[in-house]
Amino acid sequence: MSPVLDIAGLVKTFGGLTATDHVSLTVDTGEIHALIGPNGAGKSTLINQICGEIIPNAGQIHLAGRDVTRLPPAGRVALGLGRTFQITSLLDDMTVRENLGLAIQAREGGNFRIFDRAAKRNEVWDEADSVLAGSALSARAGVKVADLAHGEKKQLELLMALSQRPRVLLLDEPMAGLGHVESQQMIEALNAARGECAMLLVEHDMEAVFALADRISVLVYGRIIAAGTAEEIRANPAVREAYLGEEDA
Amino acid sequence: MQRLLTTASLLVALAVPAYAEGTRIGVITTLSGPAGYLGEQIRDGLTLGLEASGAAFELVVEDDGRDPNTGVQVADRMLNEEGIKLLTGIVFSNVSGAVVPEALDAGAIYVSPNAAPSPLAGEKCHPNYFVVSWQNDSLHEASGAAAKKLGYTTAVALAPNYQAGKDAIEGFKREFGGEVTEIYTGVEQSDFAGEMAQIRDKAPQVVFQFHPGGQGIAFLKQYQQAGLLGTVPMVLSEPSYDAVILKAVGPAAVGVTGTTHWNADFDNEASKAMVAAWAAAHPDVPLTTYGQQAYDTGLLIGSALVKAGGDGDVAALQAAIKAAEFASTRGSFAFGPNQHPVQDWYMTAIEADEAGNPKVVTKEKIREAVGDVYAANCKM
Amino acid sequence: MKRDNLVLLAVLILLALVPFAAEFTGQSSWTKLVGQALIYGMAAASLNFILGYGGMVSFGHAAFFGIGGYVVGILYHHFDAGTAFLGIIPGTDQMLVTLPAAVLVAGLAAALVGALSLRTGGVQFIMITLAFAQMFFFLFISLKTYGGEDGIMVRRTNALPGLNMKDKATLYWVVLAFAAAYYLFLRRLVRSSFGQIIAGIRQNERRMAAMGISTLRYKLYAFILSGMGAGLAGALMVNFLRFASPDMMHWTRSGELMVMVILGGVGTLAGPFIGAGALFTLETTLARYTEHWMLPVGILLLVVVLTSKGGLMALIAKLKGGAK
Amino acid sequence: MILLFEQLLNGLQYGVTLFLLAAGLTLIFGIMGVINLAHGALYMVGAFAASWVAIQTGSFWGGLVAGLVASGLIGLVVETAVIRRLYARDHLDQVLATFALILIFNQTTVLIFGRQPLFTTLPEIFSGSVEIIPGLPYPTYRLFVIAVGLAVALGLYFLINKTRIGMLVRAGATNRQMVRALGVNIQGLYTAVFALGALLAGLAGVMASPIVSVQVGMGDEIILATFVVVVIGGVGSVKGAFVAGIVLGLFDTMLRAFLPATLQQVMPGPEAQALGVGISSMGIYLMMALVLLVRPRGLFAARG
Repeated sequence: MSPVLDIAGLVKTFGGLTATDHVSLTVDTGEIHALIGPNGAGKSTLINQICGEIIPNAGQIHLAGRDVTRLPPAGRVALGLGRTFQITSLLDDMTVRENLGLAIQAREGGNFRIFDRAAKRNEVWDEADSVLAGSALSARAGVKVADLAHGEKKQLELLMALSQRPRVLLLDEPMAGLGHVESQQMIEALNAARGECAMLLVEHDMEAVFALADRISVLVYGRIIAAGTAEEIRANPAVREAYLGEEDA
Repeated sequence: MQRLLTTASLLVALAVPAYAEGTRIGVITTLSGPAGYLGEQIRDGLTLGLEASGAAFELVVEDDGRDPNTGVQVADRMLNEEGIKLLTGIVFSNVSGAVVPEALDAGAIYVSPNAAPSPLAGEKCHPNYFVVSWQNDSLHEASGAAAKKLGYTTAVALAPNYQAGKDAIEGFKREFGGEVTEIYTGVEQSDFAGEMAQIRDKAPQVVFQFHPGGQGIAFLKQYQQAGLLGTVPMVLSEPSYDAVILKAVGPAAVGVTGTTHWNADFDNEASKAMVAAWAAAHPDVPLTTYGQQAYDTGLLIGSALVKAGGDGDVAALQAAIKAAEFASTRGSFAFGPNQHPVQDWYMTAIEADEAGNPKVVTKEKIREAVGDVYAANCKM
Repeated sequence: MKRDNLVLLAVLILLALVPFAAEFTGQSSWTKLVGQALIYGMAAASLNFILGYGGMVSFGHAAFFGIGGYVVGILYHHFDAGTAFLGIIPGTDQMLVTLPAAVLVAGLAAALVGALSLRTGGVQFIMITLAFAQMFFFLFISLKTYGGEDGIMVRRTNALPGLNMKDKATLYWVVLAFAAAYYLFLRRLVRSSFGQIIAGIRQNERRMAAMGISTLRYKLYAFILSGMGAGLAGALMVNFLRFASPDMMHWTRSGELMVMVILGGVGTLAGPFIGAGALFTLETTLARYTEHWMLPVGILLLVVVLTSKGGLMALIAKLKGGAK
Repeated sequence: MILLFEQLLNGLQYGVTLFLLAAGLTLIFGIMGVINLAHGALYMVGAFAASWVAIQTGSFWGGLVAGLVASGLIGLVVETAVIRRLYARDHLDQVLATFALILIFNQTTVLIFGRQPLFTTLPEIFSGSVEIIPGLPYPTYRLFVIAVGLAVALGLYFLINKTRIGMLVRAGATNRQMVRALGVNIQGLYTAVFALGALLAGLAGVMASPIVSVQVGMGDEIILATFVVVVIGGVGSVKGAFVAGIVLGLFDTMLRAFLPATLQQVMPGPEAQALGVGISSMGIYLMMALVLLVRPRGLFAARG
């Protein structure tokens, strides 16, 4: 089975600084692949290259078999790439329901229609309501996003990303800033979504990584220094030295 | 501070009509912005001219902000609400292009103290539309004639890159006949150093330039600063050396030749009376040709009001204006077939007075009884 | 929703009665005043669509207003002279032709400007739109055939079959009909699928891109729609005033449109119309009393912007809230 | 050749004037995030104050001092009364408020000085010309303007790169939050920067007053070119303002001087002239459009 996301030899430099240095990794269908690494390892730069916000200097990105290296962000989304943001990025003036509805509308198309009523697109709103009903946000549908708690925003972002029905979902630190209970909720939600799409999980929270990941890659100073299952990574001396050792300290 | 007080009192004077019984005359003019002094001259010239005519009148003055929309709005109110039958005052062609048709369609009369766009002089002329000032082309033809008369054969002509500027250079060339290098300047340009360098490079026998208002001030100053004033003679049409410009540039204008339809030293009764009246009413403000044109407009309107007994009968008033029976400050004055003036043009020299400041001295008449080139297209 | 429509209907009826009220009270210039304010309101509302709903602060919107106006002026000029534009397109004085033409040409111009400007954002976008407007301004100033800076006269208002357009009240009602239609169109537009996407882009462009929206295309489309609206307003203005001049696209005019939007209330449907009416009435009224009207206008604007957020619409909402 | 050299000097002189205006504007922009349309009004204030005092006292130098004092003081007042309240507002509110300020400044100037342009003259020692190279007499006053502009540039360079205030200014242009975090009296810094910007605009006005017409609205014409300089140079960058100011000054002057004649060689006479001037008028805007297409944040954008 070919990987749904295939990154090969990605290089990105800023001035003299090499942020990603010949990074290669794959995400298989249905897999959760975690990417860990200390701050400044180049994780965000990598995510942004996969999304298309940054164009790499060298290397290729294949999404579901298509070369998307030079495709703009929206084009990659159309091919099945979804993402969440490290710092939650939502439409603050709108309610939870409206955010989710807009995400569904964006997927459904017909977005250049200027004479219809967005509020009367039943297929959109029925789906939004059913998704919300089955989520932790069921009681918060009418709340403005600006008034949500941090954990709720993270939840909403995940719902919106999933509503795109992506083949592969990039999760940029979904646990960041969450308390213990919220983290557990998030892990549950991600586990539940496991069947829907493959995921590339960038995360600092080791508990979550070990709980979720099928495979783990370790990024340090722009290079992948190790890759393997949770056990292999735990046992890898190079990782312990370069990364886990620091984390323990 | 003193200025503040005069302005304040002026406001009060405007608010309280002085001749409540007289015919109401609408004055739409430009009082705000850099060109505000032109409107000021026109308003004050009209007032003095009408007073001198002995007619009973009341001026309703309003600022158009050099904006056609505002002008039309004001005109509409004056014509339809306040029942004014006689409008005047507009400084700029773009405002008159919008306002004049409005007035004519309402059956009113418009008498222009300044702006005279060419379409209204030619095919679109109208019995109720009069111009007391001059048509653009004839203005600059006079400068061409003057340059020719002074014996020059090569010239550099400069004007801003808009319609009036192009007309100016065309007019100059028509009468000059010699070899002319044309230089167009930017519409809002205020530094002409580049043009000065080009003039020095071309080394013509004479320079003609048309830059009214602030641009003219900047041009003359920089001409002197570039050391060209004493080297290359300059010929100007009247808007480029009005009294306000001369006051602002000072000695930098001395030695320049001008052409005009009127000058403060004209030896006729009307002109002398006007100069005296102006000096009494506005001692701080020099009288420009704008003021003079407006004064003549005032005299003309006044004479017609007296003759027709007010504006009750617009046709009679129109006929009285058309007859133009008034003693103009420019000596001879008559309307051509398109109701634009047929008049004489003079060459003047700008000399230094005792204090070294510029003083305009009339030299000779260079063109006699000329109308404008558009009159032929007017079928009334 | 129902109540909104009732209020709208009431306002429309009141506006439709303006010519009668003006005649009756002897203040007949009201018709023209309100008419001009309505047209400016349309132009401001078109700007508000990209500025308030789309978050694109265009400082060159008067260019499209002017271009729309010039289309009417130029077509009339050729109609009057019996010639053809560029030797191909004959002139006309039929409003049913001139208005769509104006909308189309303004839309094309907006497509050009938008395609080049929308790559930038923030201050750079403000300045680059201003720059393009200046270029159009200088272009029209140097067009000798069409009057240059003196502008171009349209001796007769465009004809509309079955109507006597010489009649001031008729012309006013035509303008009112267009303004009302445009208002309803905008109301529809901001509530449409497209309008929602645009609102999303204003709040968070990155998020919309992550949803698969190619934001640039949507912004460009919005920019073009907005330019077309301004073109329509400009075309109506030239019909209303029977005159087009480069003043229509001067940068201060763009500033004035922005002032109307902000004064009325950014991102509200009625705000631009209220702002246009307020500013226009204020200027004309003050100009009657003093030549120095700019001073009180300036002070008033300053006070409004310093003491209130959200313009007159916010004030109205506050008053309504207080009355409850 | 001589003509080219002379035009280069003219361009340089226009360039430093633009720099004087743009330096303050770009700092106000970069540090406080305020779009100040009324910056040109301070240019007008400088010119009017200088000319009026020069007329009363007969001394250009007295006028210079008066112009600087007046623009600096009025800058302080404007900052305290208006601009201060705009820091937290969005660009729209700033545009509206400073647009209102322009109206207020212009009309107040009319009330105080009247509508007629003021008379100004050159200072005695700079009233002549010097022959820089044989066959080219160049007005000494314009050389003086160039010298003043370059001196200010040098002074600003030292102020910004070698002093503590300069360090704060640089930090503020890159990251506003950081300066706040440093515990600096940020309000004091803002006020000082605004006053400095006003002073520089006033200086530009004083310098220009003997050359151009000192009249109401004179600031409105030059403010657009100044904004173009700021945007091309990159918001917040004084270095950018300097480079862009000089480049734009030269570019504009060169276009005006040589484009029409060049076009005339390929097209019939008058139309080529008109077209050339038309394009020259648009020149700086075209340049800005091009620069922004390649570098959407300008040449030396301070903020990343």
